[in-house]
Amino acid sequence: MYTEEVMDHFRNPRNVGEIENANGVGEVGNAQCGDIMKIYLKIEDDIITDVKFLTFGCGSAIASSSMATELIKGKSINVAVELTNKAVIEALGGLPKVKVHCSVLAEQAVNAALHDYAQKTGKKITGLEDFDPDYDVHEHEHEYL
Amino acid sequence: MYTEEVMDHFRNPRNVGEIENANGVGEVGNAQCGDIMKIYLKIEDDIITDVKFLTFGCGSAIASSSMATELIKGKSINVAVELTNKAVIEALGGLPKVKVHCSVLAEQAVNAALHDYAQKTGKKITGLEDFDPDYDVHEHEHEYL
Amino acid sequence: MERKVYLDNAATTMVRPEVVETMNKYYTELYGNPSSIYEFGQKAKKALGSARETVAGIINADTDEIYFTGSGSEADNWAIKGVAEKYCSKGKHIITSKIEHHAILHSCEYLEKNGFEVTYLEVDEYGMISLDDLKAAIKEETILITIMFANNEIGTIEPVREIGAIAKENNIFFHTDAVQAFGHIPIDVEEMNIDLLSASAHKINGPKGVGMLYIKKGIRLENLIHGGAQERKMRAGTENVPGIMGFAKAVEIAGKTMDESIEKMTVLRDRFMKLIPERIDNAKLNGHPVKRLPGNVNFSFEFIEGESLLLYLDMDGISGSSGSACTSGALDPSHVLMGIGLAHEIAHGSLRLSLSDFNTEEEVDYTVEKLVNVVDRLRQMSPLYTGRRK
Amino acid sequence: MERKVYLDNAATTMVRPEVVETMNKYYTELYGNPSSIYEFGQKAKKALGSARETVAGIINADTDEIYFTGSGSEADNWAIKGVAEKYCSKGKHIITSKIEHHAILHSCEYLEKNGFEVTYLEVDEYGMISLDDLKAAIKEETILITIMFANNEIGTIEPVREIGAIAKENNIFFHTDAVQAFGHIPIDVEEMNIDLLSASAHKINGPKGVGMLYIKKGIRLENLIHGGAQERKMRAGTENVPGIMGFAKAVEIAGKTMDESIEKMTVLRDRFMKLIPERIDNAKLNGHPVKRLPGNVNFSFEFIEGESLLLYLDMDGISGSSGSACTSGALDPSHVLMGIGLAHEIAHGSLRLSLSDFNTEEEVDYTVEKLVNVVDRLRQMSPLYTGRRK
Ligand SMILES: Cc1ncc(COP(=O)(O)O)c(C=O)c1O
Ligand SMILES: Cc1ncc(COP(=O)(O)O)c(C=O)c1O
Repeated sequence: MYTEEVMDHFRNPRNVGEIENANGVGEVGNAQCGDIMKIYLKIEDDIITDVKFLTFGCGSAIASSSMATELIKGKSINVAVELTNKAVIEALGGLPKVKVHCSVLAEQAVNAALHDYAQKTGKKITGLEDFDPDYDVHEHEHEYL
Repeated sequence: MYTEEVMDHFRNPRNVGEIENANGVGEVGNAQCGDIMKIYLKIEDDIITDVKFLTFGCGSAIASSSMATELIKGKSINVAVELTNKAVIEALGGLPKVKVHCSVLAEQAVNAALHDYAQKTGKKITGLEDFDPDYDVHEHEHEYL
Repeated sequence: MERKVYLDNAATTMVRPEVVETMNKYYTELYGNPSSIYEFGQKAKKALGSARETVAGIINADTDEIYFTGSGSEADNWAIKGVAEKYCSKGKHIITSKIEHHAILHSCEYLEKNGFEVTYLEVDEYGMISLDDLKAAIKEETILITIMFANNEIGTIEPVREIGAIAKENNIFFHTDAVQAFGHIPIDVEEMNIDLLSASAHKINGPKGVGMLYIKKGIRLENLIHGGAQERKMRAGTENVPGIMGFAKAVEIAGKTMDESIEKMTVLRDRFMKLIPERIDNAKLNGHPVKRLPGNVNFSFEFIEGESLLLYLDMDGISGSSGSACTSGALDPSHVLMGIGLAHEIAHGSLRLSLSDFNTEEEVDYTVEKLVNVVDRLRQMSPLYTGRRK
Repeated sequence: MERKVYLDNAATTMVRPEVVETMNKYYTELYGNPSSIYEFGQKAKKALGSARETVAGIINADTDEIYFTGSGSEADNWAIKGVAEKYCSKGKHIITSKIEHHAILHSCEYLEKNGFEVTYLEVDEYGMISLDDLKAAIKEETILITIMFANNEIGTIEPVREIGAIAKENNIFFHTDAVQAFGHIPIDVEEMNIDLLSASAHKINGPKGVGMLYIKKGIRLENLIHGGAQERKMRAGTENVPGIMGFAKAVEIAGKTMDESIEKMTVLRDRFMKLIPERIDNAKLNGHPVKRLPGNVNFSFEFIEGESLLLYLDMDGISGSSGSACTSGALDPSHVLMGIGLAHEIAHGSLRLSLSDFNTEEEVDYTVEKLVNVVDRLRQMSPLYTGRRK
């Protein structure tokens, strides 16, 4: 069902946990639908120096969280904001169709954390203009297939 | 499907053939329905001294003919006329439901031959009053089940 | 992964070696067509007759009340649609429950599209239907009550005998999907007033692709599969003689070992049901504590999701199952867990472990040990977890 | 009875040892449920995928156009009823032939009871439909043409490619019951414009109880069996993985050996077709002399009846089949023999010998030898016989 990369990130998820003094935190999804992702960012000089996640969800939700955090760790916020669900899927070597929404959730979680950081610091991050913190991927699932 | 007795009479049918100077011959059934029985009787002093048959039909038709001829051979015509399809079935150790009509045909064939004898000789055989040479068992199959 | 602990016997089972041996004989030696008149075919026909007798015996039915099918689902579809088509002039109302297998529910929905009315009875927190609800649902037009014997997810055993009595009293046919109960616990169609009963071979260590429908004498169903004269003209298709013989062998063994097997599995099940809540906080048993299949264990673990749970257990060689939506590609968790009133997030974290009598106490202990770790690991990862983080 | 010459391969076949071996692996080792997410289930799922590929390959279909069923009959029923239900708003007329298998004919009759109109095309003395008749039968309301690929009794191969072209031209679905042709002779659904095709594993040395329906992409059928999400939600029921793997193995071997097998069987068939009329008077070949299945031999012997013929042959260890009413408990001989215009009494005396590539020339000669004796013996017993009595 899952690729080796997915299983690797599921088996040994990178960056699990909380960051106590995170300056950007985003949470998306809901328990009703079976997946919630929460991402913690530590940003210094526009660079993501640390990132952690907590995820309630299926194997691909955990793997997507893990992969997304790896993809943005050490990157500048302008690069991180460009992270797409497609990039997550690619890095994971693919996801089953019915699991594509997990990668979207990961993209959303990163954006939510960046949005939180932007709000807290008053910074503007290009690419977040359309960000809707209440957007529910589960209602739009087919769009990403 | 068939009992040992049926198979025995099918494998080694008794009394197969024609009797050249038969004084009673009866034929019942029709090729369309898949079975015809023809019985030849040699009757002397009201005793069936010889009997032979020819049958076109399935295994149980052949076995029924064979058994019927065995059952009347050496008997008086008054005994022979009493032969029922049930007696044939019993002697054969049973017949499958869908094959019961074969035993009826055998009974009919014996009666037809006796009827022929009676007509030729002007004798009256008690029990043959209702005999209908054109009766078609296939149309009445269910009655004998 | 060295170890293998198979705890998904409610999904499907290993075929017993004796059953395989039986089938192999019919694959390569006695492969004749039972409808053929040569001896070779007649041998197969005779074998079929004895298989029918064995299968009938275990539910106290008559031999000619057993019709072999290609699956439990086919039997369910046939029973429901077959009754509906033949008796629709009597009425077009069917009563079932909310927690039936999809083979029942989707057949009912199909009939709804075709002008039938279906009442889906609610169940209580244990998954039990209410007999009063059932009585209240009966109308003049009700032609069929179909309630499962035992639930496949939570193991709850429905009050079948009482349902049968109510159906009889009201002159309504009673079908029960006994796919999970058949061969596992005692069933008596006579005593329980069951008119139609579905079963499936692969749930009792028999082959996949073989099922049966018991149809009480006197009930006429429209065929689901029309064609040849097999199964007394009721179910067409060259008889799957090897599969049916394998089914019968599995039934024979199930019958002989039932008491012993119930005892053994109940001990293992109860060990799970004792150890899990002892070792894991916020673990909720699903299904009835007592009126449940001897082989069924079902727990919900708060704060975590079922698929991850299954995958981590799989890494320890343990095969289980979950009612989580994520395992099925659906949006909602299983209708059964919803039906007993679980909140979505709780339902997502459910785990079914289903036993066979090949399982051992040692496997139970191993599984509990691993489960404790896995649940903890996932909770540590979960944003919902309210316990102590390490 | 020492010797065994099996010549009823059109009824069912011996399962190849390689096929049994394949199945056994899935019975006792890889018995996991393909719908389960643990590795053990995923292995079964992957296996299913490869089976689908193999089966698709032999008819030049796409992998996801193959749906496994529990028999050829189920596939036939599903195709016909499934199209009828989904497309009835387009029209309620179906065209078929008089010599289809009962799985087709009785499904059509069922639809007739439910408001459909069915045209049953006549066939010529060889069992061939007329393309002109077909064209003339097409109406505005025609939604489906279902004509068999090859006939099971007399082996005649219908002009499938031409039927496909006509169906396509008229925008009508074309289903073909290929149970007798599949795996035996080349089929290309693409080239032949076949929209739906039924097949059955046990006719090609695979297991009984497994069939398949090819459904061209884009065609939607109503389910015949509702329930779980198996077979892309189109056919419910836990997948019969061992059976399907066995089917695929049989297809694989059939594909590899097809040319060779056709050549070999054609030689044996033609030997029968040459020797029988040479040695036996009043023997009439049924079916087409050339456009026939390589494994099908069918003769009528005047003055005798089929069941007796079969039973005597059986005593010599030879298994054949007959279209006689007496073998089926019916009153009329087979509708196929009637359909090609045989008189009742001739039809009663028919014999089908159907080959597999396990048969040998020596078996053919042995069979002819015995047949000569048996026919003579029965004729000597027959009141209809016009030849010389001994
Ligand atoms: C032409 C044809 N169609 C359909 C079937 C039915 O196949 P099955 O027996 O697998 O249901 C058969 C064989 O019995 C057949 O020969
Ligand atoms: C309660 C119940 N009914 C029906 C079925 C369907 O049985 P099968 O998979 O044999 O079609 C199952 C199992 O899948 C089941 O558990």
